[in-house]
Amino acid sequence: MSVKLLYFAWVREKTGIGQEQIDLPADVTTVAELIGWLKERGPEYESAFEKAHVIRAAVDQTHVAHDAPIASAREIAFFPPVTGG
Amino acid sequence: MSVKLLYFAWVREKTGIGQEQIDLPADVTTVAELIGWLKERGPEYESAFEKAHVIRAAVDQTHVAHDAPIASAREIAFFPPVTGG
Amino acid sequence: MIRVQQRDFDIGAEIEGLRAGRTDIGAIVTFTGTVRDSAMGARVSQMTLEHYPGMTEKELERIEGQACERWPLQASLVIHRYGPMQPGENIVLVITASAHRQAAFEAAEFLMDYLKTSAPFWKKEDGAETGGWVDARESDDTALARWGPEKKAAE
Amino acid sequence: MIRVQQRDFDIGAEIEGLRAGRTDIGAIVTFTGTVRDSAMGARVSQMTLEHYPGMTEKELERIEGQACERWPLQASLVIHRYGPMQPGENIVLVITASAHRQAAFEAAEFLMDYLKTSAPFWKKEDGAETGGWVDARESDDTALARWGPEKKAAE
Repeated sequence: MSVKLLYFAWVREKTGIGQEQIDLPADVTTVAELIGWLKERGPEYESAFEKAHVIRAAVDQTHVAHDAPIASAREIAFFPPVTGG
Repeated sequence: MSVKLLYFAWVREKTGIGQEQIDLPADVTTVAELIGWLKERGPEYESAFEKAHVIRAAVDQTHVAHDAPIASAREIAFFPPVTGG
Repeated sequence: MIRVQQRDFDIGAEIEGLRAGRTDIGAIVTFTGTVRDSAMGARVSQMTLEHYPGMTEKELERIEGQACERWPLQASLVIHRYGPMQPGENIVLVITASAHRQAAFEAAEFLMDYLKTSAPFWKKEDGAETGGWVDARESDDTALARWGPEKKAAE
Repeated sequence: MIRVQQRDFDIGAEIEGLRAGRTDIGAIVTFTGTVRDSAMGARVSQMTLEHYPGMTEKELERIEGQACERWPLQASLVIHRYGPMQPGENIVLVITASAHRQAAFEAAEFLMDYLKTSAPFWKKEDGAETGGWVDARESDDTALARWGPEKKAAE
Protein backbone atom coordinates (compact mmCIF):
# COMPACT_ATOMS: atom_id res chain seq x y z
CA MET A 1 0.00 0.00 0.00
CA SER A 2 1.34 3.40 -0.98
CA VAL A 3 0.74 6.16 1.51
CA LYS A 4 1.81 9.77 1.93
CA LEU A 5 3.57 10.51 5.21
CA LEU A 6 3.79 14.08 6.53
CA TYR A 7 5.95 15.41 9.35
CA PHE A 8 5.50 18.73 11.13
CA ALA A 9 7.40 20.98 13.55
CA TRP A 10 10.27 19.23 15.33
CA VAL A 11 9.25 15.86 13.93
CA ARG A 12 9.86 17.33 10.47
CA GLU A 13 13.15 18.88 11.55
CA LYS A 14 14.36 15.56 12.95
CA THR A 15 13.33 13.38 10.01
CA GLY A 16 14.77 16.07 7.75
CA ILE A 17 11.80 15.94 5.36
CA GLY A 18 8.30 17.41 5.27
CA GLN A 19 6.67 14.57 3.38
CA GLU A 20 7.35 11.37 1.50
CA GLN A 21 5.45 8.68 -0.35
CA ILE A 22 6.17 5.18 0.95
CA ASP A 23 5.11 1.62 0.29
CA LEU A 24 3.80 0.13 3.49
CA PRO A 25 4.46 -3.56 4.33
CA ALA A 26 1.26 -5.55 4.84
CA ASP A 27 2.06 -6.33 8.47
CA VAL A 28 2.09 -2.64 9.48
CA THR A 29 -1.57 -2.10 10.35
CA THR A 30 -1.72 0.54 13.12
CA VAL A 31 -0.17 3.94 13.81
CA ALA A 32 1.98 2.40 16.57
CA GLU A 33 3.27 -0.28 14.21
CA LEU A 34 4.03 2.35 11.60
CA ILE A 35 6.05 4.32 14.16
CA GLY A 36 7.97 1.15 15.07
CA TRP A 37 8.62 0.44 11.40
CA LEU A 38 9.76 4.04 10.70
CA LYS A 39 12.25 3.93 13.60
CA GLU A 40 14.05 1.10 11.81
CA ARG A 41 14.63 3.24 8.75
CA GLY A 42 17.58 5.24 10.05
CA PRO A 43 18.97 7.38 12.89
CA GLU A 44 16.96 10.46 11.84
CA TYR A 45 13.68 8.51 12.20
CA GLU A 46 14.97 6.85 15.37
CA SER A 47 15.56 10.34 16.78
CA ALA A 48 12.28 11.82 15.53
CA PHE A 49 10.20 9.05 17.07
CA GLU A 50 12.32 8.49 20.18
CA LYS A 51 9.61 9.86 22.44
CA ALA A 52 6.83 8.12 20.54
CA HIS A 53 4.27 8.72 23.29
CA VAL A 54 4.31 12.51 22.86
CA ILE A 55 3.88 12.34 19.10
CA ARG A 56 0.36 12.86 17.73
CA ALA A 57 -0.93 11.31 14.56
CA ALA A 58 -3.61 12.14 12.02
CA VAL A 59 -4.95 9.69 9.45
CA ASP A 60 -6.42 11.40 6.42
CA GLN A 61 -6.40 14.70 8.34
CA THR A 62 -8.27 13.41 11.38
CA HIS A 63 -6.67 13.09 14.83
CA VAL A 64 -6.30 9.43 15.82
CA ALA A 65 -4.88 7.43 18.73
CA HIS A 66 -1.76 5.29 18.28
CA ASP A 67 -3.80 2.08 18.19
CA ALA A 68 -5.88 3.34 15.25
CA PRO A 69 -5.84 1.20 12.08
CA ILE A 70 -4.16 2.67 9.02
CA ALA A 71 -5.66 0.37 6.43
CA SER A 72 -6.77 2.33 3.35
CA ALA A 73 -5.18 5.55 4.64
CA ARG A 74 -4.00 7.88 1.90
CA GLU A 75 -2.23 10.37 4.18
CA ILE A 76 -0.72 9.90 7.63
CA ALA A 77 0.79 12.82 9.55
CA PHE A 78 3.02 12.91 12.63
CA PHE A 79 3.52 15.97 14.79
CA PRO A 80 4.04 17.26 18.36
CA PRO A 81 1.08 18.39 20.50
CA VAL A 82 -0.39 21.45 18.80
CA THR A 83 0.41 24.97 20.06
CA GLY A 84 -1.60 27.39 17.96
CA GLY A 85 -4.04 30.08 19.00
CA MET B 1 -31.83 68.98 56.46
CA SER B 2 -31.96 69.89 52.78
CA VAL B 3 -31.35 67.05 50.35
CA LYS B 4 -31.56 66.57 46.60
CA LEU B 5 -33.89 63.77 45.49
CA LEU B 6 -33.53 62.20 42.02
CA TYR B 7 -35.96 59.90 40.24
CA PHE B 8 -35.17 57.76 37.20
CA ALA B 9 -37.04 55.69 34.59
CA TRP B 10 -40.62 54.86 35.57
CA VAL B 11 -40.15 56.28 39.07
CA ARG B 12 -39.40 59.62 37.39
CA GLU B 13 -42.38 59.24 35.04
CA LYS B 14 -44.70 58.54 37.95
CA THR B 15 -43.53 61.33 40.24
CA GLY B 16 -43.56 63.60 37.21
CA ILE B 17 -40.21 65.17 38.07
CA GLY B 18 -36.57 64.22 37.60
CA GLN B 19 -35.27 65.93 40.70
CA GLU B 20 -36.19 68.22 43.54
CA GLN B 21 -34.62 69.79 46.60
CA ILE B 22 -36.51 69.04 49.82
CA ASP B 23 -36.25 69.76 53.52
CA LEU B 24 -36.24 66.51 55.39
CA PRO B 25 -38.00 66.20 58.78
CA ALA B 26 -35.65 65.12 61.56
CA ASP B 27 -37.58 61.89 62.21
CA VAL B 28 -36.94 60.60 58.67
CA THR B 29 -33.62 58.77 59.14
CA THR B 30 -33.57 55.82 56.71
CA VAL B 31 -34.33 55.20 53.04
CA ALA B 32 -37.44 53.23 54.03
CA GLU B 33 -38.68 56.08 56.22
CA LEU B 34 -38.04 58.53 53.39
CA ILE B 35 -40.12 56.37 51.03
CA GLY B 36 -42.92 56.29 53.59
CA TRP B 37 -42.75 60.05 54.01
CA LEU B 38 -42.72 60.67 50.23
CA LYS B 39 -45.83 58.50 49.73
CA GLU B 40 -47.76 60.95 51.95
CA ARG B 41 -46.93 63.83 49.64
CA GLY B 42 -49.52 63.10 46.96
CA PRO B 43 -51.03 60.52 44.60
CA GLU B 44 -48.10 60.72 42.15
CA TYR B 45 -45.65 59.74 44.91
CA GLU B 46 -48.11 57.18 46.26
CA SER B 47 -48.16 55.61 42.77
CA ALA B 48 -44.39 55.88 42.19
CA PHE B 49 -43.56 54.14 45.46
CA GLU B 50 -46.51 51.74 45.52
CA LYS B 51 -44.24 48.73 44.97
CA ALA B 52 -41.59 50.04 47.34
CA HIS B 53 -39.79 46.69 47.53
CA VAL B 54 -38.77 46.76 43.84
CA ILE B 55 -37.41 50.30 44.03
CA ARG B 56 -33.65 50.67 44.42
CA ALA B 57 -31.98 53.57 46.17
CA ALA B 58 -28.60 55.27 46.01
CA VAL B 59 -27.29 57.64 48.66
CA ASP B 60 -24.68 60.03 47.34
CA GLN B 61 -24.38 57.87 44.20
CA THR B 62 -23.78 54.60 46.02
CA HIS B 63 -26.26 51.71 45.99
CA VAL B 64 -27.79 51.21 49.46
CA ALA B 65 -30.38 48.95 51.08
CA HIS B 66 -33.70 50.36 52.30
CA ASP B 67 -32.58 50.25 55.93
CA ALA B 68 -29.56 52.45 55.18
CA PRO B 69 -29.29 55.71 57.15
CA ILE B 70 -29.66 58.93 55.20
CA ALA B 71 -28.15 61.31 57.74
CA SER B 72 -25.79 63.79 56.09
CA ALA B 73 -26.84 62.62 52.59
CA ARG B 74 -26.60 65.34 49.94
CA GLU B 75 -28.24 63.34 47.14
CA ILE B 76 -30.70 60.44 47.27
CA ALA B 77 -31.86 58.68 44.13
CA PHE B 78 -34.75 56.26 43.52
CA PHE B 79 -35.00 54.01 40.48
CA PRO B 80 -36.11 50.58 39.21
CA PRO B 81 -33.64 47.68 38.97
CA VAL B 82 -31.06 48.65 36.35
CA THR B 83 -31.27 47.30 32.79
CA GLY B 84 -28.23 48.61 30.93
CA GLY B 85 -25.55 46.73 29.02
CA MET C 1 -10.67 53.52 31.31
CA ILE C 2 -14.38 54.24 31.19
CA ARG C 3 -16.51 56.47 28.99
CA VAL C 4 -20.20 57.35 29.09
CA GLN C 5 -21.34 58.97 25.87
CA GLN C 6 -24.30 59.50 23.59
CA ARG C 7 -22.37 59.06 20.32
CA ASP C 8 -21.48 55.72 18.75
CA PHE C 9 -18.02 54.15 19.09
CA ASP C 10 -15.68 52.40 16.64
CA ILE C 11 -14.74 48.98 18.04
CA GLY C 12 -11.70 48.53 15.79
CA ALA C 13 -10.34 51.98 16.62
CA GLU C 14 -10.85 51.43 20.36
CA ILE C 15 -8.95 48.13 20.24
CA GLU C 16 -6.11 49.74 18.30
CA GLY C 17 -5.95 52.62 20.75
CA LEU C 18 -5.63 50.24 23.67
CA ARG C 19 -2.92 48.03 22.22
CA ALA C 20 -0.94 50.57 20.19
CA GLY C 21 2.81 50.09 20.64
CA ARG C 22 2.38 47.28 23.16
CA THR C 23 4.02 43.87 22.84
CA ASP C 24 3.21 42.50 26.30
CA ILE C 25 -0.43 41.64 25.49
CA GLY C 26 -1.28 38.09 24.46
CA ALA C 27 -5.07 38.11 24.54
CA ILE C 28 -7.69 40.74 23.80
CA VAL C 29 -11.38 40.10 24.44
CA THR C 30 -14.13 42.47 23.38
CA PHE C 31 -17.81 42.38 24.19
CA THR C 32 -20.21 44.54 22.22
CA GLY C 33 -23.85 44.82 23.20
CA THR C 34 -26.16 45.86 20.37
CA VAL C 35 -29.83 46.83 20.00
CA ARG C 36 -31.99 43.94 18.79
CA ASP C 37 -35.09 44.50 16.69
CA SER C 38 -37.23 42.32 18.91
CA ALA C 39 -37.72 41.59 22.60
CA MET C 40 -39.97 38.84 24.01
CA GLY C 41 -41.30 38.32 20.49
CA ALA C 42 -42.40 41.93 20.06
CA ARG C 43 -40.91 44.28 17.49
CA VAL C 44 -38.67 47.08 18.77
CA SER C 45 -38.36 50.13 16.55
CA GLN C 46 -36.20 52.22 18.90
CA MET C 47 -34.63 52.00 22.32
CA THR C 48 -33.74 54.79 24.71
CA LEU C 49 -31.25 54.46 27.53
CA GLU C 50 -31.65 56.74 30.51
CA HIS C 51 -28.83 56.94 33.03
CA TYR C 52 -27.79 58.67 36.22
CA PRO C 53 -25.01 61.11 35.26
CA GLY C 54 -22.33 61.14 37.91
CA MET C 55 -23.25 57.85 39.50
CA THR C 56 -22.86 56.02 36.18
CA GLU C 57 -19.23 57.06 35.85
CA LYS C 58 -18.60 56.24 39.51
CA GLU C 59 -20.09 52.76 39.18
CA LEU C 60 -18.25 51.94 35.95
CA GLU C 61 -14.97 53.03 37.53
CA ARG C 62 -15.68 50.95 40.62
CA ILE C 63 -16.51 47.87 38.54
CA GLU C 64 -13.44 48.30 36.33
CA GLY C 65 -11.29 48.76 39.44
CA GLN C 66 -12.56 45.47 40.82
CA ALA C 67 -11.79 43.65 37.57
CA CYS C 68 -8.24 45.02 37.64
CA GLU C 69 -7.84 43.82 41.23
CA ARG C 70 -9.05 40.32 40.43
CA TRP C 71 -7.28 39.69 37.11
CA PRO C 72 -3.85 40.68 35.77
CA LEU C 73 -5.11 43.03 33.06
CA GLN C 74 -2.74 45.01 30.90
CA ALA C 75 -5.54 47.25 29.69
CA SER C 76 -9.29 47.60 29.95
CA LEU C 77 -11.99 49.84 28.57
CA VAL C 78 -15.70 50.22 29.19
CA ILE C 79 -17.80 52.49 26.95
CA HIS C 80 -21.53 52.77 27.59
CA ARG C 81 -23.88 54.86 25.48
CA TYR C 82 -27.09 56.58 26.53
CA GLY C 83 -29.93 58.24 24.64
CA PRO C 84 -32.00 56.96 21.71
CA MET C 85 -30.66 54.06 19.58
CA GLN C 86 -31.93 52.10 16.59
CA PRO C 87 -31.84 48.30 16.12
CA GLY C 88 -28.36 47.21 15.05
CA GLU C 89 -26.61 50.06 16.88
CA ASN C 90 -23.94 49.59 19.55
CA ILE C 91 -24.90 50.05 23.20
CA VAL C 92 -21.88 49.00 25.20
CA LEU C 93 -18.27 47.98 24.61
CA VAL C 94 -15.99 46.16 27.04
CA ILE C 95 -12.37 45.44 26.13
CA THR C 96 -9.95 43.48 28.30
CA ALA C 97 -6.32 42.73 27.48
CA SER C 98 -4.08 40.32 29.35
CA ALA C 99 -1.07 38.07 28.84
CA HIS C 100 -3.31 34.99 28.74
CA ARG C 101 -6.76 34.30 27.42
CA GLN C 102 -8.47 33.07 30.57
CA ALA C 103 -7.93 36.33 32.46
CA ALA C 104 -9.15 38.38 29.49
CA PHE C 105 -12.30 36.26 29.04
CA GLU C 106 -13.17 36.13 32.73
CA ALA C 107 -12.61 39.84 33.31
CA ALA C 108 -14.81 40.74 30.32
CA GLU C 109 -17.63 38.52 31.58
CA PHE C 110 -17.25 39.88 35.10
CA LEU C 111 -17.42 43.47 33.82
CA MET C 112 -20.57 42.73 31.82
CA ASP C 113 -22.27 40.88 34.69
CA TYR C 114 -21.58 43.74 37.11
CA LEU C 115 -22.48 46.38 34.60
CA LYS C 116 -25.82 44.67 33.90
CA THR C 117 -26.75 44.64 37.57
CA SER C 118 -25.21 47.76 39.09
CA ALA C 119 -24.55 50.45 36.48
CA PRO C 120 -27.50 52.89 36.65
CA PHE C 121 -28.95 52.55 33.14
CA TRP C 122 -32.58 51.94 32.23
CA LYS C 123 -33.85 50.75 28.86
CA LYS C 124 -37.11 51.90 27.36
CA GLU C 125 -38.27 50.23 24.19
CA ASP C 126 -40.60 51.69 21.59
CA GLY C 127 -42.48 49.30 19.35
CA ALA C 128 -45.67 48.84 17.44
CA GLU C 129 -47.10 46.07 19.62
CA THR C 130 -45.59 46.84 22.97
CA GLY C 131 -42.93 49.11 24.45
CA GLY C 132 -42.05 50.70 27.71
CA TRP C 133 -39.47 50.19 30.41
CA VAL C 134 -37.61 46.92 30.23
CA ASP C 135 -37.80 44.69 33.29
CA ALA C 136 -34.58 43.52 34.93
CA ARG C 137 -33.77 39.90 34.12
CA GLU C 138 -33.37 37.41 36.90
CA SER C 139 -30.70 35.64 34.83
CA ASP C 140 -28.50 38.72 35.25
CA ASP C 141 -28.52 38.31 39.02
CA THR C 142 -27.76 34.62 38.56
CA ALA C 143 -24.83 35.46 36.29
CA LEU C 144 -23.51 37.88 38.89
CA ALA C 145 -23.70 35.37 41.72
CA ARG C 146 -20.90 33.22 40.27
CA TRP C 147 -18.31 35.87 41.08
CA GLY C 148 -18.98 35.48 44.81
CA PRO C 149 -21.00 37.65 47.18
CA GLU C 150 -18.20 39.63 48.82
CA LYS C 151 -17.73 42.14 46.03
CA LYS C 152 -21.36 42.86 45.22
CA ALA C 153 -22.50 46.41 45.67
CA ALA C 154 -24.97 46.87 48.53
CA GLU C 155 -28.51 47.04 47.26
CA MET D 1 -16.80 30.94 8.54
CA ILE D 2 -13.12 30.07 8.83
CA ARG D 3 -10.01 31.44 7.18
CA VAL D 4 -6.37 30.35 7.32
CA GLN D 5 -4.05 32.99 5.97
CA GLN D 6 -0.56 34.41 6.19
CA ARG D 7 -1.59 38.08 6.01
CA ASP D 8 -2.84 40.13 8.95
CA PHE D 9 -6.53 40.81 9.56
CA ASP D 10 -8.49 43.92 10.57
CA ILE D 11 -10.60 43.14 13.64
CA GLY D 12 -12.94 46.11 13.21
CA ALA D 13 -13.57 45.32 9.53
CA GLU D 14 -14.23 41.65 10.30
CA ILE D 15 -16.79 42.55 12.98
CA GLU D 16 -18.51 44.98 10.63
CA GLY D 17 -18.59 42.36 7.86
CA LEU D 18 -20.26 39.86 10.16
CA ARG D 19 -22.95 42.17 11.52
CA ALA D 20 -23.63 44.36 8.49
CA GLY D 21 -27.35 44.92 7.96
CA ARG D 22 -28.33 42.65 10.85
CA THR D 23 -30.62 43.69 13.68
CA ASP D 24 -31.12 40.29 15.34
CA ILE D 25 -27.74 40.26 17.09
CA GLY D 26 -27.56 41.37 20.73
CA ALA D 27 -24.04 40.35 21.72
CA ILE D 28 -20.75 40.16 19.84
CA VAL D 29 -17.65 38.68 21.47
CA THR D 30 -14.21 38.77 19.89
CA PHE D 31 -11.03 37.08 20.99
CA THR D 32 -7.73 38.17 19.49
CA GLY D 33 -4.53 36.30 20.22
CA THR D 34 -1.36 38.34 19.75
CA VAL D 35 2.39 37.69 19.79
CA ARG D 36 4.01 38.59 23.11
CA ASP D 37 7.58 39.79 23.34
CA SER D 38 8.43 37.34 26.08
CA ALA D 39 7.73 33.74 27.02
CA MET D 40 8.74 32.09 30.29
CA GLY D 41 10.78 35.18 31.06
CA ALA D 42 12.82 34.98 27.85
CA ARG D 43 12.71 37.59 25.12
CA VAL D 44 10.98 36.65 21.87
CA SER D 45 12.07 38.57 18.76
CA GLN D 46 9.97 36.65 16.25
CA MET D 47 7.54 33.76 16.14
CA THR D 48 6.77 31.41 13.26
CA LEU D 49 3.60 29.35 13.00
CA GLU D 50 3.75 26.16 10.99
CA HIS D 51 0.50 24.42 10.13
CA TYR D 52 -0.91 21.44 8.26
CA PRO D 53 -2.61 22.82 5.14
CA GLY D 54 -5.82 20.95 4.46
CA MET D 55 -6.19 19.50 7.92
CA THR D 56 -6.13 22.97 9.50
CA GLU D 57 -9.16 24.11 7.53
CA LYS D 58 -10.92 20.81 8.25
CA GLU D 59 -10.32 21.09 11.99
CA LEU D 60 -11.37 24.72 12.21
CA GLU D 61 -14.58 23.93 10.33
CA ARG D 62 -15.25 20.97 12.61
CA ILE D 63 -14.70 23.06 15.73
CA GLU D 64 -16.85 25.91 14.45
CA GLY D 65 -19.57 23.40 13.52
CA GLN D 66 -19.57 22.06 17.07
CA ALA D 67 -19.87 25.57 18.51
CA CYS D 68 -22.86 26.26 16.26
CA GLU D 69 -24.50 23.01 17.40
CA ARG D 70 -24.02 23.83 21.07
CA TRP D 71 -24.95 27.51 21.11
CA PRO D 72 -27.53 29.57 19.22
CA LEU D 73 -25.05 31.65 17.23
CA GLN D 74 -26.18 34.13 14.62
CA ALA D 75 -22.70 34.37 13.16
CA SER D 76 -19.19 33.16 13.85
CA LEU D 77 -15.75 33.60 12.35
CA VAL D 78 -12.36 32.05 13.00
CA ILE D 79 -9.25 33.46 11.32
CA HIS D 80 -5.87 31.88 12.06
CA ARG D 81 -2.61 33.12 10.61
CA TYR D 82 0.54 31.15 9.82
CA GLY D 83 4.09 32.12 8.93
CA PRO D 84 6.48 34.54 10.65
CA MET D 85 5.07 37.19 13.03
CA GLN D 86 6.56 39.94 15.17
CA PRO D 87 5.66 40.79 18.79
CA GLY D 88 2.44 42.79 18.90
CA GLU D 89 1.03 41.20 15.73
CA ASN D 90 -2.29 39.34 15.54
CA ILE D 91 -2.24 35.53 15.45
CA VAL D 92 -5.85 34.46 15.73
CA LEU D 93 -9.31 36.02 15.73
CA VAL D 94 -12.53 34.44 16.94
CA ILE D 95 -15.85 36.28 16.65
CA THR D 96 -19.17 34.99 17.93
CA ALA D 97 -22.51 36.74 17.67
CA SER D 98 -25.70 35.74 19.44
CA ALA D 99 -28.93 37.20 20.79
CA HIS D 100 -27.60 37.03 24.36
CA ARG D 101 -24.20 37.52 25.92
CA GLN D 102 -23.76 34.16 27.63
CA ALA D 103 -23.94 32.16 24.41
CA ALA D 104 -21.50 34.52 22.67
CA PHE D 105 -18.98 34.37 25.55
CA GLU D 106 -19.20 30.61 26.00
CA ALA D 107 -18.93 29.83 22.30
CA ALA D 108 -15.87 32.07 21.92
CA GLU D 109 -14.13 30.36 24.86
CA PHE D 110 -15.08 26.94 23.54
CA LEU D 111 -13.69 27.79 20.10
CA MET D 112 -10.40 28.99 21.60
CA ASP D 113 -10.06 25.99 23.91
CA TYR D 114 -10.62 23.54 21.06
CA LEU D 115 -8.46 25.49 18.67
CA LYS D 116 -5.59 25.50 21.19
CA THR D 117 -5.72 21.72 21.55
CA SER D 118 -6.79 20.37 18.18
CA ALA D 119 -6.03 22.78 15.33
CA PRO D 120 -2.71 21.67 13.77
CA PHE D 121 -0.51 24.71 14.39
CA TRP D 122 2.97 24.74 15.92
CA LYS D 123 4.74 27.78 17.32
CA LYS D 124 8.45 28.28 17.03
CA GLU D 125 9.97 31.22 18.88
CA ASP D 126 13.19 33.00 18.01
CA GLY D 127 14.93 34.91 20.76
CA ALA D 128 18.30 36.03 22.00
CA GLU D 129 18.33 33.84 25.10
CA THR D 130 16.24 30.91 24.04
CA GLY D 131 13.96 29.92 21.17
CA GLY D 132 12.67 26.83 19.51
CA TRP D 133 9.42 24.94 19.39
CA VAL D 134 6.90 25.90 22.05
CA ASP D 135 5.71 23.11 24.34
CA ALA D 136 2.00 22.45 24.64
CA ARG D 137 0.55 23.79 27.89
CA GLU D 138 -1.19 21.45 30.27
CA SER D 139 -3.56 24.28 31.20
CA ASP D 140 -4.95 24.13 27.66
CA ASP D 141 -6.04 20.52 28.17
CA THR D 142 -7.55 21.51 31.52
CA ALA D 143 -9.46 24.34 29.86
CA LEU D 144 -10.79 21.93 27.25
CA ALA D 145 -12.00 19.40 29.80
CA ARG D 146 -14.76 21.71 31.09
CA TRP D 147 -16.71 21.32 27.84
CA GLY D 148 -17.21 17.59 28.49
CA PRO D 149 -15.41 14.59 27.01
CA GLU D 150 -17.94 13.48 24.40
CA LYS D 151 -17.00 16.02 21.76
CA LYS D 152 -13.23 15.84 22.02
CA ALA D 153 -11.39 14.79 18.89
CA ALA D 154 -9.77 11.35 19.14
CA GLU D 155 -6.09 11.65 19.86
